[in-house]
Amino acid sequence: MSDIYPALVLPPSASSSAPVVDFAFWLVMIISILAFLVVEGVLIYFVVRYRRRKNEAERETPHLTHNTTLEIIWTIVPSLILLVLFYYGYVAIKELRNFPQDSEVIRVVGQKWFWNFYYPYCVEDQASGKKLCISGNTENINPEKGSGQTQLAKQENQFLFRIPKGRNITLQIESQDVIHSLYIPAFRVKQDAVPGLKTRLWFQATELGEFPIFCTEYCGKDHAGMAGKVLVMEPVAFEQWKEAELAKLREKLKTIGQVKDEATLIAEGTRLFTAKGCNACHGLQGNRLVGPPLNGIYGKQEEMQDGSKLTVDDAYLKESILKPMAKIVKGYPPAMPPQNVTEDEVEALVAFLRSLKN
Amino acid sequence: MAHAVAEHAPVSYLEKKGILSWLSSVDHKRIGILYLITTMSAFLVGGVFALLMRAELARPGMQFMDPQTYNVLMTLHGSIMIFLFIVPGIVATFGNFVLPIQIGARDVAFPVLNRFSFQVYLAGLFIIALGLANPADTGWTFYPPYSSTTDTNVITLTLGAFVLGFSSILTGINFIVTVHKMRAPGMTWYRLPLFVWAIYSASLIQVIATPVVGISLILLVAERVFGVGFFTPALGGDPVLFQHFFWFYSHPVVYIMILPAMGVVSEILPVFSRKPIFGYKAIAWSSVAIAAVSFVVWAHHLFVSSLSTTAGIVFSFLTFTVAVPTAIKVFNWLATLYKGQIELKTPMLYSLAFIFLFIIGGLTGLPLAMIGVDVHLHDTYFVVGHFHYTIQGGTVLMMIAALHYWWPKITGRMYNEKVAAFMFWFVFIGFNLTFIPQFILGIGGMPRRYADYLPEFAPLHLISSIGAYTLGIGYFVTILNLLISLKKGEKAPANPWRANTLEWQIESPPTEHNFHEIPTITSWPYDYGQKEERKKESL
Amino acid sequence: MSVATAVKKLHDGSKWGNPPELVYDMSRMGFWLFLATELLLFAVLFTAYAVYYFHDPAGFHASAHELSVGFGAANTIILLVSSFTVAWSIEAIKQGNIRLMNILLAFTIGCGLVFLGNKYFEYSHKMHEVELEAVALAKSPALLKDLKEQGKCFTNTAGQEVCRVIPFNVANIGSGDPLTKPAFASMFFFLYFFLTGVHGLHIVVGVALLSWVLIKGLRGEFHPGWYTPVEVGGLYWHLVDLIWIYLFPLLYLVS
Amino acid sequence: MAGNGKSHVKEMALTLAALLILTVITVWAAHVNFGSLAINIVIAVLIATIKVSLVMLFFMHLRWENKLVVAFAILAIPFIILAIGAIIWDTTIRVGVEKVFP
Repeated sequence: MSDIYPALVLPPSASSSAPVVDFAFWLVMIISILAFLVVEGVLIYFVVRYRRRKNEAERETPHLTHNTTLEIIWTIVPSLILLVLFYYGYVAIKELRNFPQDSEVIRVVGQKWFWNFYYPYCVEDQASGKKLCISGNTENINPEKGSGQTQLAKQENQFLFRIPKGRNITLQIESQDVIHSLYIPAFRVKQDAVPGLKTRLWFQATELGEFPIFCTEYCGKDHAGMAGKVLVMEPVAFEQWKEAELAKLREKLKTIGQVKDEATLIAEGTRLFTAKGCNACHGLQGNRLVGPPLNGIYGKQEEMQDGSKLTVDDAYLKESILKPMAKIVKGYPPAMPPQNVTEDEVEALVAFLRSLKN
Repeated sequence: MAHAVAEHAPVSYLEKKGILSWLSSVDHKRIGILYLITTMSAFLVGGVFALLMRAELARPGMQFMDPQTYNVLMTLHGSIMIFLFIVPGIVATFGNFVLPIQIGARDVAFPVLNRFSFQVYLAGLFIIALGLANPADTGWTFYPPYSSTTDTNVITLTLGAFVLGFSSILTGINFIVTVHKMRAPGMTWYRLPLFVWAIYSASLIQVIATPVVGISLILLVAERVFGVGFFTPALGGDPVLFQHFFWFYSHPVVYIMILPAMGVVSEILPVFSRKPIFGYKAIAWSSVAIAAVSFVVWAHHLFVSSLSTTAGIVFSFLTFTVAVPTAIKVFNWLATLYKGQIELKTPMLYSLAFIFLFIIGGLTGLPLAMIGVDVHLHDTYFVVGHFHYTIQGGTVLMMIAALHYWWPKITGRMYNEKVAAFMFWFVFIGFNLTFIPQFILGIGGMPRRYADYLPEFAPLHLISSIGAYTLGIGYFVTILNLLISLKKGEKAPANPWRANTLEWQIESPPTEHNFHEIPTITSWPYDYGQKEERKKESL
Repeated sequence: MSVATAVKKLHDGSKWGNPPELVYDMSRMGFWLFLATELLLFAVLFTAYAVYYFHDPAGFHASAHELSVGFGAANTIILLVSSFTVAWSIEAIKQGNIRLMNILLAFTIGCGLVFLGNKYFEYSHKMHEVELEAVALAKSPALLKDLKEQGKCFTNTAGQEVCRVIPFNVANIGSGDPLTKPAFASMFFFLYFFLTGVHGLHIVVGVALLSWVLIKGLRGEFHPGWYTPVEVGGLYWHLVDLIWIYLFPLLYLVS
Repeated sequence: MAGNGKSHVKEMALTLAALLILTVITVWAAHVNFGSLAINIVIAVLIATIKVSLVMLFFMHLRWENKLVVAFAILAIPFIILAIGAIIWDTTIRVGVEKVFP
């Protein structure tokens, strides 16, 4: 399967429920097209047949006002067809919402404007009780104005949401800020991510390949860029990838708690700055976006909304990431949601901010 | 009912000049014209926004606007078209102008209230205009928590919509009472023109549904101003509750838009096919049925927003019930054409196009009503296409048809038939070119409200944009043609279409109090195509 | 219409060419339709009340504890009595008793003002810190966390966990972050203020409407042949009564 | 006009008395536990509905009104029941949705 499909008909049918949905879809399409042909045919025929031709004299038309039999027929026949359609819509939703017992649950958290995926595959350090799990997130693929880029260009290096073929997967969907909606056309599934609620959907992929993921609930500026790709793998390949990732995490687990050198921290922070979407609201070239620019922020005097002044230091930066509403810089809206980051990640981010020169 | 009308020489209602004489007038015809001017201006502004969006979407990648600009345009296009143009659309313009005359009244039941409705409408327009300094970017649906956290002027837009809703309620009350109490002697319910039935049904929806959205929008404002967590989960709120409230109004509201359009079709078809309307009672009561059923289908907008599956299935079923009265109407219109003598004048062309497009709009509603299929199609371009086929192909086209049909009555001038008929084809072809590709895009999985899209969708988007500009030219020249006729058009006779409804039995343009003497009605208005003596017999 | 003042031109609502009987009929119909919209408007708020009540009954009970049943009952009686007097005033004008109508209308307006005065005392009390059971805030986790960090929560002598909190904080209106600085302490208090606030607004409009009717009444514009404004004003006043009849048990008595 | 007819002051005074008595009953009922929270609320709402009907019938003259006005007066009621009923129904039975927050 190529990742570009001709957008003419339904996307490739790549999940076990897709055929059920597709059957209902094609049923309604065929009935609709037949109804369309018949009704529009009658309309066009009447218009052509009974139009007043040039120089035609006025003629007396039949005084037809109603016909009860006809009225009853064209009330009942559509009603019966509609009942059938309702039934197949019901069959399809039963398939889509019939959650299997034996499925792997992957947590998906939507946030402006990317998706975070948290797999249930973890490594744990018995001694310290620390735990790391496989996770990843898509990146905003909205191109800049006038960049000449398209979304495809930015999609090349995207994170891939990897899943094994033929296994039941349940996605538990949450949102960190506003309502999003997770949509995988190839699987015919869609579910809103509502803040404050855990919603879910399930699928069993039946085709290998990459398929797009979209956000379909309008969520602000880069709504269109909140997309990603799901990669369906052979179960064996998936297990290999999983083991490799877990091995990496085991390595990382060892370094937790150790004092890291500044360079590693800065490198990690640089990555996180884009990966966590900080760049959506904070510029690095002194440019004002939703929030203040962050270059040269460290050590600077800032005036707060309540008029007090403070010098930006580690503690302030840390607080501003974890509890953004505590102190708001004067002239900016209190718009930043608390960030979903670990202690280590905060440390890396602060190190990165420290490193930024004016 | 003929009571205390001053004795003076009959003068056209257009006689008095000056803006003040218009704004202070309580004449339903003048108020109708004021609505016509404002709603059509809103239509042009909203249309320009749509064209800007289509220009950006013609190619993938961001060409000449950033995503935020696109989102603002998308919001303004939706809000202006919905709240300022299409809801007051036919109801407030032609409802005001035509309805009282059609039932043989000198004015609506509460003329001062009618003027007040328009003033409230102007106030709403003004409030929305105030917000344009930092226009909202929420989409016209205002879903929280996005709308309660975004840094744009959501408050002005929602308050504007609230005020406009108030105007809509007052207009609705006025029409309902007018239809009940101001009918001329002999004008029984089954002798009412079908346009009146349609407006009456739409007014019922206006009265019942509008307060619901009004208070929900105020709750949203409260959320922003007072910082309550009504729809904020961290404070115990439920964002989906807003969607319930919002669609409790905003689904019925599409029937406020489409029912009057159906009423206009039911008027124009018999006149231009010279045949009685077929199935009068079925059409009349299906309007009321649609109004009633429209209230029990709202949750189909929530199929994927964590609505319980059981509720979803029930609402899916209820949604299908709307299709029945709608289908009945279409079949009756077709039967009206049968063995008629169809004159393809501009209003008739638009009406036939309405039937053609509305069938597509209706049929594409079916997969959206099927809950399992809607999961795939929800919030894609398929929905955009479906909505525009019913509301633009339906209401806007009938608004244009009504303009042409009643233009001689309103202005006393005939428009240029050749230009109008020629531009019709621009509109018709442009319309299909714009929205047929959107169905295909939607089926292919293209989400709506996207400033940018994946390259595989590009060819269809390009076709859609070309169609949009064709459509734009069509509408623009059509309206220009009408405006030119104000100066250059021939004087219109009282009844250029040889129609039977009451508004054609008085002068063009009508006099200030419509009738010199209130007529006594002895038959329904649809006895077309019969010899005069036969007509008298059939009474 | 054998009324003594017939020498002057009588007001009869026929300004726009409709006979007074028709205006009377149409006004009642139109106004009942308007009342239907008002009922639906409140229905939305009651729906919200019900949804959040089932979401968090314990919180609602704990919060409702802070309201004074005495004030609520007093206001109920005031509204019921005023509803009676305004209905009586319509009967009075039907019998041509203009003086009695004016007195009753003035009394009704007075009741409305007393009601508003009561509400003012109630509101101002809720704008100061009260001890609220922590369970009332459980569904606002962000707020509860914040209060705990500020050391405002403790266990009282009865062994309940309580927090010192302002149910409606005027200072926070339009400022700051809705998550950590809400103007309302709990969903119940938001609904309480919003419902009684919208209702209070209707009382204000009702008082204004009845005052306008009273002025017309004092000018002698009404007589048994024309009293449509009194009738309409009365209907509006009954509406605020209708709403309050539901508000009273739902807000004051759920504890 | 409908005026000059019989005076209804006596009926209205009785209505007021009934309303005041029902208010006392409401307050009393609030202190009695009828089994569960939901039942208590339903009883309170029922009493309120009786009071509202009295106000509408007598104070608002619906008892003496023509059919059309009565029809408009009760027009809103089915829609109110629909809105309240359906929305509560959905929010209480949402399946497969859990709260993230406590």
